[in-house]
Amino acid sequence: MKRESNLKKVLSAGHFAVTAECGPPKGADEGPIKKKGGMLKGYVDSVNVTDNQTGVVRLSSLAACVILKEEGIDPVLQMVTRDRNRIALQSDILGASALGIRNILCLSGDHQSFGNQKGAKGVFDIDSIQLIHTVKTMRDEGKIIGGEALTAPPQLFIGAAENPFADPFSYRVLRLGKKIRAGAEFIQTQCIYDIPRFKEWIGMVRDEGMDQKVYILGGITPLKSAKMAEYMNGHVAGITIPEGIIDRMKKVPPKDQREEGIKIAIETIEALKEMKGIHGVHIMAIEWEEIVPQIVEKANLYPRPSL
Amino acid sequence: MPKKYHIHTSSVQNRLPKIIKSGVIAWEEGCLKCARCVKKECVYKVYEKRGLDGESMVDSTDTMCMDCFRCVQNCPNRLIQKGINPLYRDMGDEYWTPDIISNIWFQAETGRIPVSGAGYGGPFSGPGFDSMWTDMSEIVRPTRDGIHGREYISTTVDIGRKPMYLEFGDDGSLLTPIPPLVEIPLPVIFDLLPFSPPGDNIPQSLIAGARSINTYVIMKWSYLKEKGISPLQNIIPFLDGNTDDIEEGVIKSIPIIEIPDRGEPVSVQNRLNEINPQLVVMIRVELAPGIEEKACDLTKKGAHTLHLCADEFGNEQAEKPLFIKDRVRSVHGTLVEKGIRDQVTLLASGGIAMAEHMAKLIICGADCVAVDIPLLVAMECRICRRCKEGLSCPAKLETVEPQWGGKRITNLMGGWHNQLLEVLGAMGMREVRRLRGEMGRAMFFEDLEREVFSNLGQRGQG
Amino acid sequence: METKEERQGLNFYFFFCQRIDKEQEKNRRTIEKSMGDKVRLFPIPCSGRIEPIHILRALEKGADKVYVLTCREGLCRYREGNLRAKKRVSYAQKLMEEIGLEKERVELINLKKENGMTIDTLVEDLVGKKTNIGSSPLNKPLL
Amino acid sequence: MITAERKPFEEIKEMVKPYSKLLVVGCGTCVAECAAGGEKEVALLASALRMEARMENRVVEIDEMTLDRQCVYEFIDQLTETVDNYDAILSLGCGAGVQAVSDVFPDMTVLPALNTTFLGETKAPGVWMENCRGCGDCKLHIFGAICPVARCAKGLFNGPCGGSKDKRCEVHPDTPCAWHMIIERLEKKGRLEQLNNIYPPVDWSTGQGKGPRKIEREDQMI
Amino acid sequence: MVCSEDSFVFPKVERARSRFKNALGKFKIIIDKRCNNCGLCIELCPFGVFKKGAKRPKPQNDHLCIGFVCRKNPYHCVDRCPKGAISLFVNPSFEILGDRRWTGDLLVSTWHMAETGSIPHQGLNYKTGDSRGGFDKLRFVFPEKLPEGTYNGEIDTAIELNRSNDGRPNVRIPIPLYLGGMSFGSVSITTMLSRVKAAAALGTFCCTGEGGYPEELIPYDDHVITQVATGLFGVREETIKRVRIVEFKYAQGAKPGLGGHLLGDKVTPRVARMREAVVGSALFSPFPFHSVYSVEDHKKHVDWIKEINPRALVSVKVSTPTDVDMVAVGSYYAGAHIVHLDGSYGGTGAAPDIAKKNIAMPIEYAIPKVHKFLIEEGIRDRITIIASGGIRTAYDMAKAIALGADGVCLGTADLVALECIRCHHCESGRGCARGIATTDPELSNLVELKWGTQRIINLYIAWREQLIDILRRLGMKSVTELVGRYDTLVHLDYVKKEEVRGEMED
Repeated sequence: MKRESNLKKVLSAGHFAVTAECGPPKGADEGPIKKKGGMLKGYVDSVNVTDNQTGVVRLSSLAACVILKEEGIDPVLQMVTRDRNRIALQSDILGASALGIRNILCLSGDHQSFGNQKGAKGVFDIDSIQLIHTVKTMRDEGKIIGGEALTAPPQLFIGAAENPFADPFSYRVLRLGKKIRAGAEFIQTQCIYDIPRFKEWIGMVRDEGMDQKVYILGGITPLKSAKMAEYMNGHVAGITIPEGIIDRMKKVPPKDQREEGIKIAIETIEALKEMKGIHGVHIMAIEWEEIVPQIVEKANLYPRPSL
Repeated sequence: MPKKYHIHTSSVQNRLPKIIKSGVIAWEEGCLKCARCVKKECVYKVYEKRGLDGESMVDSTDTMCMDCFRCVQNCPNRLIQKGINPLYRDMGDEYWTPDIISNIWFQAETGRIPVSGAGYGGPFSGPGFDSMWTDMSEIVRPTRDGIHGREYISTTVDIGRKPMYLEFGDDGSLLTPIPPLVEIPLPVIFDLLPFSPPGDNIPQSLIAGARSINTYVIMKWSYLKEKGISPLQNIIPFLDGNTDDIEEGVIKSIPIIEIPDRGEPVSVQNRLNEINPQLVVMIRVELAPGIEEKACDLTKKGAHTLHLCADEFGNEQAEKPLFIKDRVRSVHGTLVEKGIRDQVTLLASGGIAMAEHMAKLIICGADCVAVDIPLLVAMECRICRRCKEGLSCPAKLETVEPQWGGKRITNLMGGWHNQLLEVLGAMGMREVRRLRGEMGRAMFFEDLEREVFSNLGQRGQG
Repeated sequence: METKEERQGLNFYFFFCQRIDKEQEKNRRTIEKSMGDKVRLFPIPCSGRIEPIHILRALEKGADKVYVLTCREGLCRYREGNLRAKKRVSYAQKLMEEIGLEKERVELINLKKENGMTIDTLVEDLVGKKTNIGSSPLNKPLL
Repeated sequence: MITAERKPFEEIKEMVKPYSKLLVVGCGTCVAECAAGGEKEVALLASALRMEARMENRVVEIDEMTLDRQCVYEFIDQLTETVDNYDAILSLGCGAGVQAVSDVFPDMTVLPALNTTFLGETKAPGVWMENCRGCGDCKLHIFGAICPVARCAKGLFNGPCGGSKDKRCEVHPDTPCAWHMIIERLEKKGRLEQLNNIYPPVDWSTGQGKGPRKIEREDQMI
Repeated sequence: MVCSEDSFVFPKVERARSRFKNALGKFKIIIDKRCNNCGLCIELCPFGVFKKGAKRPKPQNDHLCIGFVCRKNPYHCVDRCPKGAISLFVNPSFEILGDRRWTGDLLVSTWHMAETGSIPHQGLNYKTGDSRGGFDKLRFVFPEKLPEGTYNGEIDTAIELNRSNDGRPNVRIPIPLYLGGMSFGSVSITTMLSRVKAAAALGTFCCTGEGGYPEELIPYDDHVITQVATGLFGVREETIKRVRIVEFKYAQGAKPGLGGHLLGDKVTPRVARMREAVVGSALFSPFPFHSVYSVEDHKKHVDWIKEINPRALVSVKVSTPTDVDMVAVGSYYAGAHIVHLDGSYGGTGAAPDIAKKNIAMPIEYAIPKVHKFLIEEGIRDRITIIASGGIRTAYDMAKAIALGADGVCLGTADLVALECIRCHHCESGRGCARGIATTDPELSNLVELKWGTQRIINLYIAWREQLIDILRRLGMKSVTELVGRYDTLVHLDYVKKEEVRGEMED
């Protein structure tokens, strides 16, 4: 059974891609995934499944991807290096490919101390860039770490995450280059609220010609409330929300804040569409997946191309 | 070869941690515990032996540091400093200075004379005994050879009345009655203590010390009687009560006794001598202005020995008291003038703290001295005089073992003996008897100052 | 709350910087006369010389309450001796709590006034102060 | 230097309860510097244990001793003469010290009073910081002498992770981000390109995971 | 003759910092963690107190700090530190330093002079101690205005040691001081060599003390005084022949009338060889000379030396008994060139405390007694008086000369230059903890020869500067003019400040 990644097809065809994120349940229950898949189907090009995000134990990403695939959705398997050593990681990569999963997003993962298993031993046998390179070597050269040959290589469209807002700012682009060189083909960025800073970053990316080498999907997280904005700004690693956005949310009465959040998201998408070097958006509506279709529609990204 | 008088000394451990001049203040915070830590390099191993005495809460760094400052100067983080040890600073008083106390401690512990390097560090001169210097001679008959021969220098003195001349009968028989005389090998006897914690251990220690060096200790008869102390070997009973309190048997058994200066002391003396003609009687006289007259009077009346007492600080009883050395000098001078000095023995006491005080007082005219407080200090007394106020003794003197105390006193006297020999040796003298009243062999501050400094600033002097 | 008499039944240990009272040797006597062995006074070259072990030893030896008296902050001859004393006292308190002794059994008094106070009045004031602590469990007879 | 912290008193108390004659043994080397197991800490712990026992109506005999080093036989040997007088030894050495003492006296009960924590540097008085994991394959020359293994929460070799904020680690906001420091330092030296290479997966076999490591030097043996 | 008098050039001062990490001074500086290492303090301080540090500057030379008076200066670091991180306070350990004779101030200022060769600037009293008598109560009175026609040229500090016109060589030393005897065995060879080398560099002399003439000294023969003392340890014909001055030691101020005693522990193989004795057995120098019971015997000794070494001058070192004046006259008639009076408050080696304090008179009394008596005898011009025993400062030296000495002899001051702290425990434990008066090799390695030499040179160069200043203010052109000038001195007990005409030195 040979199937290509839908996301790859959309991107390589030059379309402005739309992906969304989906968190698996904290239980052995396929229902919620199917439900979320159902909501997103048709509105996005692929759905990205988190791997025990923030170190909280959830249904495995690989299993959830298989369920989504059965629902006819092109899943993106997130894989973090926090929980498994290189043996388990490589084995899961092979398994995912065999199960027909065609996209992988390589991450190091949130530190275990943020989750509900604080006493867990962080594995971090290899890091995210090493993982990207491992997947690429397995796929393109048919070799695992150490050079042993595979009987059949995995087929995967390789993604990586990037935070344009993190410190040290000047190094971010260099690190992106490293990820590209390691084998990343698409990049999901951290949620974008600070458009000027993002522009600055993409400008640097363009200067390095990196936008020619990799597909970049801008991260979008619609804000539900001013409170959420404040919390994210203060407590979520790697996220900064400019004062202006927080103020804008605060000025709106609480019952209308969701609406305002959606508005901001759409405005952001509009801005991204105009930016050279941006190839799509990745919508991370945390536990608010039902809103994704509305955003996609309002941003005039519906319907999705069918290739 | 004459028999040597030798005080056998040996090191006698302190019971309590020593109290020294300064303590160490070493912060631990920031200490690097470096491999070549200045604390490990300490020549005196102060830090290696560090400990806290749970009883007195005295840190051993305050008992062993010798002030070399190497740790202060080499600690890379400058964490070590020095501070005055309050226990040291607060010892004694203006007269009985901490320096004197620790000097006595040293002698009592080791039996050696205090020796130090790097010259003298004290004041140019001072009141009291510090305003005179003893003499020496560049060229003298050898008084000693090495360290042993000097013990042939005699430190023996006699207590008692001496006849001015002897009369012989035609048949060559001695007509002059020979008055009683007691010989002591060191010109020191132990006096009544001005203060002391209660109990019998301290008196027992004094007795042990006196016996060991073959001198005498003066003790109140009332005490001796109450405790039934017997025999009275090396003890001089002081008749603090009535003369009748003492039994004839006792009077007959002892060589020497002291009586207070009350009423007609010489007649008391005579009464006692009726019972025991061989008994030396000392009359305890308080020093005061005009005492010269009394001394002459008593001597003329036939007193054997006058014990001239000053207070704890060497002062006589007066509004503007004269210091002991000056009053004794004057008493001696008056007796010499009257031509009766040699008839009587002068014993002086009060404020004698160091060996040099003994020598200087003898130069000023005493035949012999009596010590008191240094004997307590030998047993680790700090001269806080808390016992006087009924407070507990910080040195727990009441618990000393008499045997230990006796040895400490012996050590101290051994040190004094040796120092007396040093002084006599420097002058080329072979007998302490000859030092008595030798004021020409002393230099007095007032004389020298006047002679040398009073005419500075004037032209044409040189 | 116990009476003054009961308070005076307690054993007090005082460690104090010698700079507080230059006449400590003289002044302490008044209080020692009235309290006898119930109060024990230990002058130290600088309050920064106090170590947690001093405090523990004092408690082991039978102190019901240990006071550490330091000069006013900013007046330490060694500049930070009293600050260090403060930290050491609180470290000792931590240890005491671990053992199960009330940390109130040791108290640091940082004198507010200039130096030159008399130790007897200081001690008297502190002994007279109301406390909740009774006799130290370490002083109870072994069962 | 090896750092350690004293175990909670409660734990020590329970540990030593069965023994009535105890020798508390400190170590004058690493754990003395980090104020966990030197002479002073030995005295404090011994005093505390005595008092605690007294409060529970027990009488224990506790002696104190501090060795120059507790992980070397020659120093441990100082205990040989007296060790039989005790029911147990409470060691204030690091894990290595505790085991070394126990190896020398296999019949003696040796109890650990410290939690050995890490290899580190004395940052300031009272502050010790881990900066080495003893991985057995030092790569500090690549990373501007800042170890990503020990000092990055995720041990990234191709960092930074993107979670740091104000140069601080996302995991411990009071800890500087090691990767931030690496980049800054190399940038200052104009050697940032050193990081361009993708650092391949590390060979951890030089580190833990293969049982106790051992160094043998023929030339040093007698 | 090594020092050709007229062309003598004084050695250069070279900085010789304390050999310890933390030099001791009156003040202490701490930089706390507020410091941002801006380095302003390093730039500001003209005394070089601060040194660059990785985290923050190090106040490593806070012994050079001038203390609180600096507040008025524009470069006051404490006030100008932008972070307020610098604190200045009195060195708390300072109160433990020193004693009544050598106060903390005197020790620290002597160290300062030995380090820098210049007069201390830290507000230290470098002139007098706290003994409340003698030199410490004597003050110079300077004319308020120098008389007209005052000499304006180079002031001469040299003195002649042979004034007898007996045909023996003239020995001129460019400063009126030489260094007294400290025997090999009582001090380390490094200490001994430092002193001898410094003496050579300064064109003056250093005495061997009684303990032999180590061969390391041979290159400096022309600057060595060899000592003949009662034990005759290490005295040989060849050592007498080597030198320009031979000293007979009858007594020493610190232990007048007492013999010497070298503890068995200090009699190492080298010491034993030098003294022709047995290793480990205590050595006694008797008192007195067992061959001298009269002035005639004494003369025989002097003649004996003169016979063996026809070019040598003879010095007679005596202590200060009541009849010190007679002793001096006797020495002159016995043929001595120099009478060396050693007062009771000096001394470097170990001595019984009773002797140091009580036996014989302080040098302040002895000098004028001898000076006057020799004048009365009409022989003052034919003998040189050297005074020692408690001379601690350049001012003491000048006062001794004004009281009647020609020059002075020093010991303790040199040791203090080598950072002796006067703990007085020369004999305790392994010997001098600071490595000066010890034969323990580990301890004596604490002193380096080059450093030691320079420190002593620096100290006496600074003294000479002070002496020149005193002479200039008195309107004198040579130190020889100061001898016996009682009119330049007053004693605080006998003078009312308001009656003083001229300027009394503080």
